[in-house]
Amino acid sequence: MAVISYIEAVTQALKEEMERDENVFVMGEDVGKRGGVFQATKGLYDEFGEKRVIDTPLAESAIVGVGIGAAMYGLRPVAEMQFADFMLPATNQIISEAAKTRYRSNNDWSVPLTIRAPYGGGVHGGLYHSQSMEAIFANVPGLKIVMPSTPYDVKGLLKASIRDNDPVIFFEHKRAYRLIKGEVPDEEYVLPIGKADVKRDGDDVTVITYGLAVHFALQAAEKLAGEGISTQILDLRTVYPLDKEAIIAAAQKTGKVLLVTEDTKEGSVISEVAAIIAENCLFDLDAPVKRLAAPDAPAMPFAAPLEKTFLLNPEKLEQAIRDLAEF
Amino acid sequence: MAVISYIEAVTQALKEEMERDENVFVMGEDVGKRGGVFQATKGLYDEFGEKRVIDTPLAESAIVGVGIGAAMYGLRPVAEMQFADFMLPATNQIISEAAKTRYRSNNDWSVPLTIRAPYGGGVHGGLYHSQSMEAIFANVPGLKIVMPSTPYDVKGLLKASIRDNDPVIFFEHKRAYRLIKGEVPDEEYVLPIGKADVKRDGDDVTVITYGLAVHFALQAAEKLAGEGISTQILDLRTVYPLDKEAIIAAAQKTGKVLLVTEDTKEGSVISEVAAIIAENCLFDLDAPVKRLAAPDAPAMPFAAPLEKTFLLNPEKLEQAIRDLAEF
Amino acid sequence: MENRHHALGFSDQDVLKMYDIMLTARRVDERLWLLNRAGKIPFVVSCQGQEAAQVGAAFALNREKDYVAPYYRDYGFVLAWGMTVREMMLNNFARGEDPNSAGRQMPGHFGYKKLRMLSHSSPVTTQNPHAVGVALAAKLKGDDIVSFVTFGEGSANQGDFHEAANFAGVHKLPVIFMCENNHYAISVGLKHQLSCDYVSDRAKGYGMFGKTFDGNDPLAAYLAVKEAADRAHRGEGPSLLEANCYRLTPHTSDDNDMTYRTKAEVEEAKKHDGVLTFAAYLRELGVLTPEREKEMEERIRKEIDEATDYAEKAPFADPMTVLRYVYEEKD
Amino acid sequence: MENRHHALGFSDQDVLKMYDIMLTARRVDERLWLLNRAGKIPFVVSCQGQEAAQVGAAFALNREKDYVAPYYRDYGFVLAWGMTVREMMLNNFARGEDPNSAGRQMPGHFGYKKLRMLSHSSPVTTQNPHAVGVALAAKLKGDDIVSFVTFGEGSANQGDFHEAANFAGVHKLPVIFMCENNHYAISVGLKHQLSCDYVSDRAKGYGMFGKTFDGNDPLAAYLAVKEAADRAHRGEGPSLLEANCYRLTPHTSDDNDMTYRTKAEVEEAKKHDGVLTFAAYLRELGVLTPEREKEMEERIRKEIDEATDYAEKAPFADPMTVLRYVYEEKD
Ligand SMILES: Cc1ncc(C[n+]2csc(CCOP(=O)(O)OP(=O)(O)O)c2C)c(N)n1
Ligand SMILES: Cc1ncc(C[n+]2csc(CCOP(=O)(O)OP(=O)(O)O)c2C)c(N)n1
Ligand SMILES: [Mg+2]
Ligand SMILES: [Mg+2]
Repeated sequence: MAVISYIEAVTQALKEEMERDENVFVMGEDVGKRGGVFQATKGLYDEFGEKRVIDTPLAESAIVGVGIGAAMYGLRPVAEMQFADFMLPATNQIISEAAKTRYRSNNDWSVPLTIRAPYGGGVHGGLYHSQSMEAIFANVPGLKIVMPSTPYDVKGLLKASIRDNDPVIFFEHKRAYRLIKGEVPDEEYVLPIGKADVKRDGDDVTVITYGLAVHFALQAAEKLAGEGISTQILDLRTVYPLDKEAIIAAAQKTGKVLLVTEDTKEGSVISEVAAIIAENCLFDLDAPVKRLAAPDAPAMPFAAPLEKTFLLNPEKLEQAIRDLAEF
Repeated sequence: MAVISYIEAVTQALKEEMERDENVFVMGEDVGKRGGVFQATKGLYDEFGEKRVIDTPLAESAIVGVGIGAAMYGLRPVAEMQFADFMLPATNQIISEAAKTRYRSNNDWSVPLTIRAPYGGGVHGGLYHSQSMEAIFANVPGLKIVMPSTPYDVKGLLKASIRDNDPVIFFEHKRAYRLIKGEVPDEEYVLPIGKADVKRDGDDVTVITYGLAVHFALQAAEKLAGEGISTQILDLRTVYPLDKEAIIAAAQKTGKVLLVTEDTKEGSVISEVAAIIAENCLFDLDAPVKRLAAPDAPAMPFAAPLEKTFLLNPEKLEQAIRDLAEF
Repeated sequence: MENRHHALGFSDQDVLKMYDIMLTARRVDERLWLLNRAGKIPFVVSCQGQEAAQVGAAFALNREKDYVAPYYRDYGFVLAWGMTVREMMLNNFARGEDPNSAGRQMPGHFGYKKLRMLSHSSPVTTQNPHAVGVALAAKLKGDDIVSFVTFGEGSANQGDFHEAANFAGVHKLPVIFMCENNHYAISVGLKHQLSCDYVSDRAKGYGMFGKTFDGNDPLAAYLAVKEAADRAHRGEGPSLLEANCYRLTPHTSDDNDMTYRTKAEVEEAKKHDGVLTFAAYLRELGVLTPEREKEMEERIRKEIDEATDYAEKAPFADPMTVLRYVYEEKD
Repeated sequence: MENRHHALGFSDQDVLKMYDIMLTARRVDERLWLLNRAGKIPFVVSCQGQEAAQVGAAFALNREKDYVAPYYRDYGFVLAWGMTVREMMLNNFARGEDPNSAGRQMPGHFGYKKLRMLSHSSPVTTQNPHAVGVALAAKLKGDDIVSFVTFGEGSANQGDFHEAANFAGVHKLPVIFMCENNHYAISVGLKHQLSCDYVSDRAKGYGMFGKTFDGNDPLAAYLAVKEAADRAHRGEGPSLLEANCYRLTPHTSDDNDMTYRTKAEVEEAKKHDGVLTFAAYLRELGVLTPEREKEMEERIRKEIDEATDYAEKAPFADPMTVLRYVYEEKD
């Protein structure tokens, strides 16, 4: 098993899928010669040429809309949104078109499109290069939203997304790109979309989260283990539609649940997790469900100390887990 | 007190605010001579002329974006989205711009813009003239989302929205336009944004909902009263940011809560209501929180029997309340 | 009168077929309004006034290979493209057998994979980038096809129009954008929609071929679309065409057009109605004889009667199907 | 050499002031890169290569009344508009005293109500409809002003560009759209962004006045913007102007431009750098003497030194302010 970074997992998945299936192609702003502003598509232009690694005009609605058309024709486009924050001009194409084409055509047409988008804070990106956008889309039947936390999950789930016959939004945490490294098998593998994953087993408190916060939770859990607090960590991986069974099982196991998101709190995807627990686990709970999230303010400021205040960190998780354990 | 329809309440509020403040103006598709496709702006063109009742090109992003500019100049635009379903091309202007201008300018600039949008099903509108769009926006700090159920609330809250110094999305239930009638005072009044309202008092089961479903709940409650089941009904009125205090109080009062939305279930605004209850009322509940919503499918079909299957109705609410009461 | 169709390489048989389809579209449309007024179908959206442009366009394309993304008024186009009158009636009655959406969508929201017809939705102009995507994909695969898309002049003011046109221009894709300018976007007339003289004035900004033609003349439509298609096949990229038409009916059965235009204006436009003027042309040349005309009208009426009857009796989809096809269903 | 500025009604003093601001913008920009490389500020976005167009444009507007929506490269413009070097440095150090956003936004995201400068965000082109809204509002109130907005040529491909331009055209609003065409949208060159020869080719599609000018020449910029402003005041509606410039630096401090263009290309462009060519013009005419030049450079350096010093020492906003100004705060 090789140890690679989160962004290398993205690049490898793209490369391998393009080698495997000539119908897969990549399009977006600066994905060509430049290899993407984060270098996620690095090397693809050289290997596959400008026909399959397409620099588009600066127009997100067209990137998604053209991707939809190409997907209806039978290809498997992977459209990059340069930053998740900038996918909003494409909202109509995503929600009205990509998500509804199969349904509205009574299964006649389908849209096997993958939309990749770097999201998340902690990179001095200011208000518009730091946001979590999943909640905007996590109420749209017909879409799948994948948000992996490790290189292993990135690679296996991006491949699954590309092979999926329905539109998938694949959010990549941009702070994790180079920060997070991990093992991936040498042989090819694909992971199932829609399945959460227990990243750590434990008996006292359950943390349910996704993305970079999974790593914060792992660090906090490690620390708390020394204090005798045993933490279970469920990584949602797919935030829409949610893996209800796994959520219910994880909540029931410890009876104390901390839900964590980097997004602002009200209306976030962990609200739905809380609702599922409230509907299904009332008599299994030993403490009220707790949510840890960003403040309900538009987005994190650019100035470093303000950004820091806005962001999650392992200490905030540690404290919240401890509080629950002591409840 | 006069009895007027839901849509008349819209028209009256617009007219009175335009008479009161010359900075208020109306813009949108077909709002002029045609008086709007639903006739919500009927008569305004004749009274205020084409300068203050502006037919725009067919371009929602411009309607909102131009509205933002006019609001920054100091006016109070009321922008109509012809159907809520068609506000998606304006998502970027709503979320990135209107909602964030005050915050990003550190309180230097503000956007006193009202966006009106008819939403909701039951009018044979098919997939794209029937949707509930609030969940897409109900996670965006800086926005307020108002969804009134009665002519009284419509009038008082639309006036409040127009006078508000921040952007407000004002969703009007299009099936309620002519179906729902109610009393409004002859004298001028304004209602507070952000406050839920108890529409019926009761001790056994609490229903928390908004929009047309409030009326379904009232009908169901009336019927169940005959069976000795006493139902409390909380009308959220503002679905973002939510009135947490009122929600907690309503849940605590009966210990049995039914949450109802016409929207599809996963990721809807009632998920956030469930989360608030899960965080705050664990020890007050006598039954798990229940949610009643549309199926997790893209939107309601056009064909009458399929539309009916998709929609809520008083009978579905009645059954759900009874089940909870008997829990 | 000059014989214009022979000059274009059309036989008399060809133009009779063209007229036949235009007339069928018109008669279907008229029937839909009757059915609506009789309470049998809840909604009508009309093609009246745009048939000539639609049918002429279809004749200029390869109906075995090309991909099309017609919009909700394109009854004439989809008929010429292979949709049957029965299928149209099933669509308007929203029955389970409707091949476009099984009654899920409103009438006129076409989509038929068998015919390489993309699925259309209600938010306007979203189909434009789709058509560009089809062309991009075909280019990538080396398939020599044309991708054809239509939309109204009001819709030409949506951002998606611009983004799609520019994308097609940059990649020199074989796309034909045909704007059916019927002078109204619901109640809003040209003056409040557009500030240019012609929608096709926008072609230059996308480095593409642009042309406005008489939308009441199917031969003008044919000529323009043929020129655009030839350019596309030669690798000369996309075209922006504009059919100058007029919407003869209210916007839909929910509209009252007398709140924003006059009867006199509509009456004047009716004088130029392509169905009438093309018939006059064919009569003048002796191509459309009274006997042929009678045969045609009777055959069409019979076809519409039967289709209506069939559709009215056909069942709705099972209500429980509302849960189906949200995602792919594996076996 | 011909004296072009007298012909335009400018005194020598005027053009020296113009040059002074261009040079200040350039020197500020250069300092920012040094500060970035020294690890003192995390991010730079540059105006280099666009100062001439920016400053020339500002001189053609009414700096007491007009409304402006400059984009992130407009250091030359905002300086000419009244923002101080100190304020710019506070902005780049993201300090609490920054009048643009108190450090909430990235540098170059301008906004200053006192100067009638709209608040700018990162998603490109959203400012275009805002500028149109300002013009609409002014027209409604009967205020005789011009609304001026800038954006890159890549951004001219966003839907918002189109929708805003058409809206302004239909309502004949006093808006000036000035595209600063610097030949790149990050790594993507003109050929992959646009299929027209000039961005101003799009003007016709919005029924507006269009003109492309030499973006390295502040007098050409002045002339074009003046013409557009005069038209706007006369009620002749909006204009689409295009400044033909070149981006002399990488896109931002996060970019490596050598992955997509050559040093030779950049060196060639530097020969046409407006700061150098305008200086040469002024020297040739004897307006810019060696003494004046020395005085200018020294004064500017001192001003930048002091501003840097001030900004570096200034505090960040209190971290708890992240919760403030989400909504209006009523006392
Ligand atoms: C994005 C969007 N906004 C609004 C509507 C409502 N609407 C339906 S048709 C129409 C007018 C369309 O005018 P045009 O494009 O000229 O086409 P026409 O109906 O005249 O053929 C409008 C405003 C819509 N369908 N989609
Ligand atoms: C909607 C949106 N998409 C993507 C980006 C990322 N981005 C920032 S600047 C830029 C290129 C802009 O090019 P251009 O408009 O030519 O302006 P320039 O930077 O060259 O002055 C891109 C793609 C963005 N800011 N907004
Ligand atoms: Mg039209
Ligand atoms: Mg550029």
